[in-house]
Amino acid sequence: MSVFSALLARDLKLALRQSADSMTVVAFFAIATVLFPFGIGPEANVLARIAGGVLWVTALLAALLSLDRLFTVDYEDGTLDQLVLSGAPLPMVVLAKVTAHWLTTGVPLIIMSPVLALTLHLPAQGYAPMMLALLLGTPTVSLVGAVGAALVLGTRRGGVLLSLLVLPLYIPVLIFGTASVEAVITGVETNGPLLILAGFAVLALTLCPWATAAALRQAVE
Amino acid sequence: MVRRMDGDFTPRSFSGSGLACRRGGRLVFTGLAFGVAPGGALVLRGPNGSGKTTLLRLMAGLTPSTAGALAWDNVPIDDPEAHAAHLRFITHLDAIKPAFTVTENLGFWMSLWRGRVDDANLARAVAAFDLTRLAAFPARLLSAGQRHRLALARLLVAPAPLWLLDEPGNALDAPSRESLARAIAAHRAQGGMVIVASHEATFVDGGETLDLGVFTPKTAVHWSEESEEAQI
Amino acid sequence: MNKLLTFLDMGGYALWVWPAYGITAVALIGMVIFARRDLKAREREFETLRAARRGE
Amino acid sequence: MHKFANPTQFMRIANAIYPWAAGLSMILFLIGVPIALVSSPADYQQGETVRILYLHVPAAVMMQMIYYGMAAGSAAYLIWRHPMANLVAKASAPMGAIFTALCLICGMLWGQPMWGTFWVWDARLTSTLIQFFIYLGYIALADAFEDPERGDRAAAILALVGVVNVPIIKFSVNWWNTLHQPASLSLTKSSMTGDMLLPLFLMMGAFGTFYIAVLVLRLRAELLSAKIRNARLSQVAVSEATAAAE
Repeated sequence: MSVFSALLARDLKLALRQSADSMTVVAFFAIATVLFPFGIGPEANVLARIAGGVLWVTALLAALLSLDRLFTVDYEDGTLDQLVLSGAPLPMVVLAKVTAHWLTTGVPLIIMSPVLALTLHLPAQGYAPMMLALLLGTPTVSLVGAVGAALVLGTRRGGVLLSLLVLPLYIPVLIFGTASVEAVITGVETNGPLLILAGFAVLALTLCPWATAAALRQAVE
Repeated sequence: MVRRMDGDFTPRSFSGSGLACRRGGRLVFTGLAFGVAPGGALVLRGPNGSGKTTLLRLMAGLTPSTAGALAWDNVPIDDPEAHAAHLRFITHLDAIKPAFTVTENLGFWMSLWRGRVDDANLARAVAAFDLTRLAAFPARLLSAGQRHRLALARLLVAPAPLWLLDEPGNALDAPSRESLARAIAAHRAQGGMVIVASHEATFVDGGETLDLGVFTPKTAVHWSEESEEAQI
Repeated sequence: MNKLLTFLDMGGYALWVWPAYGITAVALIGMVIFARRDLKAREREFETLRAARRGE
Repeated sequence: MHKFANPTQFMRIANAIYPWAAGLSMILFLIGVPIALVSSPADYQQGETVRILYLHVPAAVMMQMIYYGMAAGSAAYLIWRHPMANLVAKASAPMGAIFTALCLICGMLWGQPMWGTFWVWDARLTSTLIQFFIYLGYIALADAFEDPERGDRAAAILALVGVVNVPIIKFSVNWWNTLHQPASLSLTKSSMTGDMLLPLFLMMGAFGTFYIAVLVLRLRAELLSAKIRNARLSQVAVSEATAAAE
C-alpha cells in the first residue's frame, strides 16, 4: 500500500507543479465543445438535443490527449524501470498512476462540464445525470486508456496509434454515457444506463490494471 | 563511513547459471554463470554488444532469460517482485523528475521503498554524494554530472543487498568517483553485493571480473545453414 | 438469350448483386496474388543471402 | 503442444494441408457460386438481393472466427511463448480485416436497394465497422515497433484486450440500436429456408478453406522473413568480428 500512496502523492504533486498540463486538457475540452455551435448553428433546441453526446465525445477526446503522456515520461526518463522494480505488484503501481490521472484530468472535466452544458442549452434536468454519468464513466476511460498508453510505449507514432487502439473500446462508455443524459431529458426516467456504466467501471477496475501491467512489463523488457 | 540504517538486509549470496538471452532475434550470450558472495563484487567486461546491459537487466528481472536461472542462496527465484525488492538498479537513465528538488526526488524513492521519509537518512544520502548544497534546487538546474550523482544517491535511501550499476563511472569527476567508491565499500562492508558493468571500474576494490566476450555464441557469428531451421 | 438477360438483370438488382460478387472476387483473388508474390519475393531475397554467404 | 511449437514440424503439417485446402476451396466455390447466383430462390421480401447474403454472412463468420483464432493464438504466445501461435495471429490479421471490409461492403450494397441508402446504423453493420477498427489497430500496433518481438507481444496483449471487449461492444451497440431505431428489415434476419442454407454453408466452407490455404502461404512468407532477419543480423555480427580481427 505504501507504493500506491507514494506514487499517487508523487504524481499529484507533479501535476500540481505542472498544472498547465491539466489546464490544457480542460481548455481543449472547452474549445472542442464550443466548436459545435459554429458547425451546427446556434439554435437552442438543436444544441439541447445533442448536448449530452457532444460533451461525452469531447470529454473522451480530451482524456485521450492526456493519456498519451500517462506512461511516456516515466518510460523515457527511466522511472518506469524503477517502478517495475519497486517490489510491489505492478497492477498496484498501475492503479496508482491511473488514479492520479483520473484525479488530475477526469475530475477537472467533470467540474467543467456543467459550464459547457450551459452554452449548449442542456435542459435543467440533464445536469445531474450528466455529471453522474461522467463520474461513473471517466474512471473506465482512464483505466482502458492506460492499457493503450502502455501498449504504444516506444512506438514511432504513439499518440495517433493510441487513438486508433482506444477509441473503438470507448464506444460502450459513450453509448451509455450519452443515454443516461438522454433518458432523463426524454422523460424516460431510468437508472439503467448509469448502472451499466457503473458495471463497466467495476469490470475495467478488475481487468485493466492486469492488462496494463502486462503491457508495461513487455515495454521495459 | 556510511552508518547502518534501520530495516537492514540479511546478507545473502546471489548467483546465476546456464543463462542465455536472445534479443531482437540474436543470441547475445549463452551458458553464462556467475556467483557473488555477501560482501563481494563482480565487474562485467566485454566489447560492445557483448550484452553487459542485457545481463544487468536480466539480473534485475526486467528481461526474461531464454535459459537458465537466477538464485538467492542457491534457491531459484520464483517471485519477481520479492526479487526486485532485494536490489537497486542504476541504469543509463537517471529517473529524475526535473520539476522536483533534489530532496523531493530522493524522498519519493525513499517513500516508495520504505513507506515513509526519514529526514536524517535522506540528508545522509544527499551528503554522501556531495549534493547537500544543491538539496533545495529543482533538478532541472543540475548539470549532467550532478544528475548522475543524484541518481546514485538513490542507492543509499533504502537498503537492499544487491546493487546493479550500469556504467556508473560515466560523467563523474574524480571526487565523485571517490564518493561512489566509498559508498560501494561501505555497502560491501555490511555484506552487500555490487555488480558493475564498466570499462574501468576504479571504484571497485578487488572484485572479480566476468568477461562476457567468452559467452558470445560462436554459431551466431558464423551463420550456418543448419541453424536456420531452429531459429525463428 | 432471354434467360441469360433475366439472370444478368437479377430482378432489377443487378447494380447491387454483381458489384458485391465482383468486389469479393477481386478481394479474394488479390489476397492470393499478394500472398504468392510476397512469398516469391522473400524466397528470392533469402536465396541471394544464402548465395552471398556461400560465396564468401 | 510441443510438436506444433517447432516451426519445422508445424510447417510440415501446414504444407501438407495446403493443397487440400486450396483444392477444396476451389471446388466449393465452383459449386457454391452457381447455386448462390442461379438455382437458389429469390427471397419473397428482398428479391434477388438476398444473393448478397451468401457473401455477407460467410464474410461475417470469417471476421469473427479469425479474430477469436487470433486471440487464442495470442494467448498461447503470451502464456507458453509459442512462436508459431503468434505467427498465425499476425498472418491472419490482414485477412481478417479484408473479410471485415467485404462484410461491410456487401452489407452496404444490400442496404442501398433495401433501405434506400448505403449506410444505416444497423446494429450488425455498426458492430462490424467497430470490429474493422479493432483489426486496423492490431495491424498498426504490430507494425509500430523497431524491434519486431516487441510488436508481437504488444499486439498479442491488444488481441486479448479486444476479445474481452468485442461482446461488450456488441451488447452496447445492440442496446443503442433498439433505443434509437428498431430495424424493420435486416439482411440476416430474413427467415432462412432450406434452399438458402445449402449455398450458405457451401460459401462458408469455401471461405474457410480459402483462408486456411492463403494462411499457409502467408506463414511461409513470415517464417522466411524471420530467417532473413536472422541472416542479416549474423551478417552484421560477422562484419563486426572481421573488423575486430583486422
